[in-house]
Amino acid sequence: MRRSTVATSRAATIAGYVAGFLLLFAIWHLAAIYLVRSALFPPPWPVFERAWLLIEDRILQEQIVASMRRILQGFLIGSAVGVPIGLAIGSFRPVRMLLEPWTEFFRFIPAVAMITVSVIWFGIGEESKIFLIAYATVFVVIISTAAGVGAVGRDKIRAAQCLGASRLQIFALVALPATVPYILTGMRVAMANAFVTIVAAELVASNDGLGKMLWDARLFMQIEDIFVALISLGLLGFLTDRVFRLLIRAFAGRFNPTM
Amino acid sequence: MRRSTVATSRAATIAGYVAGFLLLFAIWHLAAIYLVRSALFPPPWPVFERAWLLIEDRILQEQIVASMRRILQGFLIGSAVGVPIGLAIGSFRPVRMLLEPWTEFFRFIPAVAMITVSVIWFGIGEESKIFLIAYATVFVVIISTAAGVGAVGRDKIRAAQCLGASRLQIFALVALPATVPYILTGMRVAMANAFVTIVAAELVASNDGLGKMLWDARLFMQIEDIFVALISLGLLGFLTDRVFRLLIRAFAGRFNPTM
Amino acid sequence: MGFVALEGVGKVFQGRTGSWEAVRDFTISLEEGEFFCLLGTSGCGKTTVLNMLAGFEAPTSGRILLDGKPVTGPGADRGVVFQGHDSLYDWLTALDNIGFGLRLRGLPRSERRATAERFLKMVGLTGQGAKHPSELSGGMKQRIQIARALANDPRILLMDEPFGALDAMTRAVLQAELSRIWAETKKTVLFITHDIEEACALATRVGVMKRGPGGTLKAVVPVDLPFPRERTSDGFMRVFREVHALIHEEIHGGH
Amino acid sequence: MGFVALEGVGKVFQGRTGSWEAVRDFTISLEEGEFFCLLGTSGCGKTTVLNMLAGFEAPTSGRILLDGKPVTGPGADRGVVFQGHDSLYDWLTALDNIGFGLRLRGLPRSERRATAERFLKMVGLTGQGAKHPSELSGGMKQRIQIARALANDPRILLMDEPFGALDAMTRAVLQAELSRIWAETKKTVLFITHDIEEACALATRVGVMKRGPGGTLKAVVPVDLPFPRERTSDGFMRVFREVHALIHEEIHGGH
Amino acid sequence: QGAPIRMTIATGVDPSFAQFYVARESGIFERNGLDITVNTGPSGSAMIAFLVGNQINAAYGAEQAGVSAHLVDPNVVVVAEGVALIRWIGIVGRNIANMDGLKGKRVGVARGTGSETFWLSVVSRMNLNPADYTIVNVEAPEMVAALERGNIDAYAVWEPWMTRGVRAISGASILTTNENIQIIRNLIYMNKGWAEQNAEATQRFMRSMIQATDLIASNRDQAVQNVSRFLRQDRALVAELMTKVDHRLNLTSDTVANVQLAIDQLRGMNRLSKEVTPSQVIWTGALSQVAPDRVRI
Ligand SMILES: Nc1ncnc2c1ncn2[C@@H]1O[C@H](COP(=O)(O)OP(=O)(O)OP(=O)(O)O)[C@@H](O)[C@H]1O
Ligand SMILES: Nc1ncnc2c1ncn2[C@@H]1O[C@H](COP(=O)(O)OP(=O)(O)OP(=O)(O)O)[C@@H](O)[C@H]1O
Ligand SMILES: [Mg+2]
Ligand SMILES: [Mg+2]
Repeated sequence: MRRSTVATSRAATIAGYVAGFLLLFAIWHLAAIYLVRSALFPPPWPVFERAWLLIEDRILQEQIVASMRRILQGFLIGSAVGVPIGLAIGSFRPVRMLLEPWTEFFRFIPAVAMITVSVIWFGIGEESKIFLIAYATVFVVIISTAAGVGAVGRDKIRAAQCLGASRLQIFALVALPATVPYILTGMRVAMANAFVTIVAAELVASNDGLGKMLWDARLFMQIEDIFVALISLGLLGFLTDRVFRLLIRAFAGRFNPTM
Repeated sequence: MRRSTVATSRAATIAGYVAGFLLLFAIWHLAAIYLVRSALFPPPWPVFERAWLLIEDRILQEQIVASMRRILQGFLIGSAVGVPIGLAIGSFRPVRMLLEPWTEFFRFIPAVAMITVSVIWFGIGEESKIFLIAYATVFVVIISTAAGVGAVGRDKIRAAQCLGASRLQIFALVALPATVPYILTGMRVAMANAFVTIVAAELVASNDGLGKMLWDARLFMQIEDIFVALISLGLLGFLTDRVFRLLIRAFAGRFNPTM
Repeated sequence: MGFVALEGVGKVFQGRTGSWEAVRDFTISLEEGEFFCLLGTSGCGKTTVLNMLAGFEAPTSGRILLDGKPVTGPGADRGVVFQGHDSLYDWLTALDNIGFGLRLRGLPRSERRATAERFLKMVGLTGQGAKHPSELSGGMKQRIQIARALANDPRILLMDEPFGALDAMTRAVLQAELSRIWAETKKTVLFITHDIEEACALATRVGVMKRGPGGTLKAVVPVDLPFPRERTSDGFMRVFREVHALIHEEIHGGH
Repeated sequence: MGFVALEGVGKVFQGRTGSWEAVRDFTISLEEGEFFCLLGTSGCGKTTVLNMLAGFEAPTSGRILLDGKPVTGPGADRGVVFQGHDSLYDWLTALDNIGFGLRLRGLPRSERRATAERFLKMVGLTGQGAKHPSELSGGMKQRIQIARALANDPRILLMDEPFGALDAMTRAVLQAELSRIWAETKKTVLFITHDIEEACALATRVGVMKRGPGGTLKAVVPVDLPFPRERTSDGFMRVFREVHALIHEEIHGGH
Repeated sequence: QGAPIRMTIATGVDPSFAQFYVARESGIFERNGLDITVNTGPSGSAMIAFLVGNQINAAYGAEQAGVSAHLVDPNVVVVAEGVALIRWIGIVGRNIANMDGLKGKRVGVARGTGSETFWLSVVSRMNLNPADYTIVNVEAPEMVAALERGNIDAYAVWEPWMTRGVRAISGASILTTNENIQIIRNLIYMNKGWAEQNAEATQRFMRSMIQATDLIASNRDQAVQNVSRFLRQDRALVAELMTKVDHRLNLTSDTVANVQLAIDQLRGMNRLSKEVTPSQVIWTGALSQVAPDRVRI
């Protein structure tokens, strides 16, 4: 319950992560050897071997770069669209009344079901994949941002009103900064959506990427490849999240994000 | 920016929703007729006709009941598991160090990629579908809950400590209630994940459900059916979210959730 | 009719646990340039009156006029010092908090800074402008709030126990400053306090409220003494005793 | 060595804007049953000292002993009344807030309720126990905090300007109550206030701090007067003047 | 020849679609003055839909998907038969000796795919009573998991799941393949409207397909190499899989019969929104322009 003392060194954190992952892999190993014993559930070692091979052939790197580019582009676009909409929904009642049916409707429609529509609009190139990822990102950011606006301290807004703030100024200078922690939490949650959706996005006419690798491996029952793709997604997500947190701490520390 | 006056009647809200949806369908109609004009993007009318037919034959209702049962079960299990884990991660540093690598790893691995694993563990029955939905729900709830714990006012925890609260009591009597708004926001976001994942879950050995309907329709290019399934998901999600909010207002109003 | 007029104002809160009549039939008229102090027991409805005049909450009965026009919402003409410190912006430094109103008006950075520094000095926090609210003590936060309201130069100042968390000396210094600013700029001031001496030293009139529920104005005592006031003078003592008696009566009438 | 001992305690904050030495070389020893009042200008480090004694923050130098054992964290033996109202639980009624400590100890609901009602009465809020903190006035919140700390019956009471937002009469009533409880239960009290009269009326010793940065204990004035104290007595006046002079000196030494 | 003509084609990822891969990897497209982007999806059939919006110019997939797409947009037509899948689909059972042993058991079928089509054919050809079997709808990758767990006793599936499943699960064996039941064909599709407007491109494309088919027949090693490079699969696996299929490029009465069968099966599943005939679905125009002798209807 005690807040971490700043003194707890970074080293301890990293040691904790390493321990956590080692434990994860140890449990996986034991599960695969003693518990599950399925031809479809390989132990970690062959998977690592396979990953190493793919890395040596520079195949894995290619897929990672292809997928990460799509994920980041979609994620950034989704966030850039979501934050102002969320702020507007949280701040202005007419906007909320008009837009909420839309957001609250579309956010329940899976990206995978939007593939066809996105191809019709954006073709089978990169655009449609990025659209799908942005689509999966935007609603989480909207809902978190709007919730954050609702949580802005009453007196903060009142004080701004008495200082002569226009609605727009309250929006930009009070609601936005006060909502930053919510926005960032929302973006962290949304980032997982972006990663999850890459698999659906690369179901469409894609010639590279981790999702594509996963689908191909499924088709050919290359169990090790499936797990290589899964673990790559998991680790990349983990790392992206860490980098995101570091950036937050470096640039938005004064907004007191609680992460 | 002004908080809604309680006086703003429910009727106005509903009118707003209806207007929002009508606008949505109007835009869809115009888009389908003038903008997109693709055989894969039908205007709303034939879709409604098809939906009516499916309702008359009681087919749509069956699929909805099947899917909703899975969604709700998975969602509730995921939330029930996620809240205590999130509280523990947010409250206890060792737990955070140990579990975070796990949650931050798995939350980036898409449910659709876990299908095979879930079948290995749970077979092809309902269990594996519910597992997938719970899986898609749990991480969002965890991350929101943990973020909420981090945001609990410092003095609230200090006061409890001085009143002699054990760690467990602070956890249950301070961190938990103070985190309720975050938990509920997390659950609302997670609910969308549950809806989105039903489509992946019903890719596994399923004989009914909206996801199944969607896959079949895709396979046979029954465009209207695809849209009926999509709109059903969207509307059901919207309604579930409204019911969830009403329940919150009725039972958890004193926790001041900001939604 | 005065510059500020509250006419039969009442406020009933609808809580989860039933309704509560916080203020009943509150009537007062303030001239422009008046310094009105409002006293009353804890929970009698002082903050509620201030909130309605500020435009934060609508009265459930009666009406509030400002310069003859009904109050419909908050505005830059009425600067507010809040009870409690939630109104400070955690993400801004003390200096930026003070200069926030000027920023809203689009003043250039350097001008903003100069004014903010001036008010920072006035509240005795020179050199601490770079701290964020979470790094300030309770009294320091309160002083930043006061500086923020003053820096914005409103026509009317609404202050809710602004000097409550301050030690006697800092308090005396700020009282003198406020009195000076008021005399120079002829602002209209509504000042809530629990300190009778403070009220008598600053006010042109002192209002005492009846205890709640249904708190209302019980009596208004004019303070016709020249500034700066000598706290040991006979006139001061007389007013002090009068106000003191009113409050004492109020408490013992109901306790 | 006393019951509570602070030995050369110092605290340096590492802020984003550099470090700030809030407290330097603070040494004091309190006997069991003592009522110690701490005075000082705003921002001199009073709350910081209290926080360290409560165990919320570790000193960066020196050590703090309680009954001979070093303080490592907060505990139920030290009840705290916080400056500000953030420590109240928004989701509980006033009554449940007061009874929170008892609930932690597993007392049955009826007993809890009876005790909470007793303390609610003590702070003059009978009948308002069903309100939530958001429905209370500033002074009412502060009183709930006091009642909560007292209801938990700690050995040591740490109070940070507990009567700051209260009107004179409510304040006097609570002062008398606190004094009575202290005399009956022989609690050890550390009491932060800005009101010299209040300090002289309640304390067995009054400590005055130097202004910051590096706030430290400047002088300790023993108050050897019988209870209840006559505020117009010669002894009281003498102590009052002594403390007043100390504080006055402190301010004008640096201003 | 001027600048190469740009085209986008799409299909699934298995060796049965070899012409697309070979034509690209061996430079046949280039030599014919085409600049082709080959897109792939999880199955050839899934990509046929993209012909509807002219997102792609040619696709390669199964008959049922083609007919379904034609129902939505009559411009989607078969231009040639590309491959006959000789021993591509089969039934794998666990601890079951032969087809008679399958009676009363649970059979995994991937509904709406070749797996289901095949099962329906098995039922009709072997005169089985559908009531004797419990059909469980499962996707291919999960069939193996389900068989392993004992959720099902057998499954109807295509390669490589047949071979791999038998290798992975002890006691599993192939009960029958499609060789003596029904030859499945994958067809090449184009958007007729587009093809007529872009006659030159269509001719070059059809010519490329013929050359690729010839290369597969004449130089098996190079074809295997091209396919394995495109699919990033090991050569042995590709070589083994390619023995189970027979690439060709023509339109014959077999093609017509298979399309008719697909139409009948769709009607049986209540998935035929309106009546069509094979002659509407098959368009001989593209192939007859470059190789009239290959059109034998
Ligand atoms: N939002 C609210 N909902 C319900 N009751 C409220 C609300 N705000 C205030 N009250 C009640 O109204 C009464 C007056 O409150 P107010 O804050 O105006 O008192 P005050 O005079 O400012 O007291 P203090 O000196 O303690 O700040 C109190 O009894 C309080 O409980
Ligand atoms: N978390 C912190 N980070 C940095 N500086 C701090 C922090 N907390 C307090 N300070 C600084 O330490 C000094 C002492 O603060 P403290 O709160 O102890 O004062 P105080 O004596 O209680 O004042 P007041 O009477 O106004 O409440 C102040 O200058 C303040 O800015
Ligand atoms: Mg008040
Ligand atoms: Mg303090």
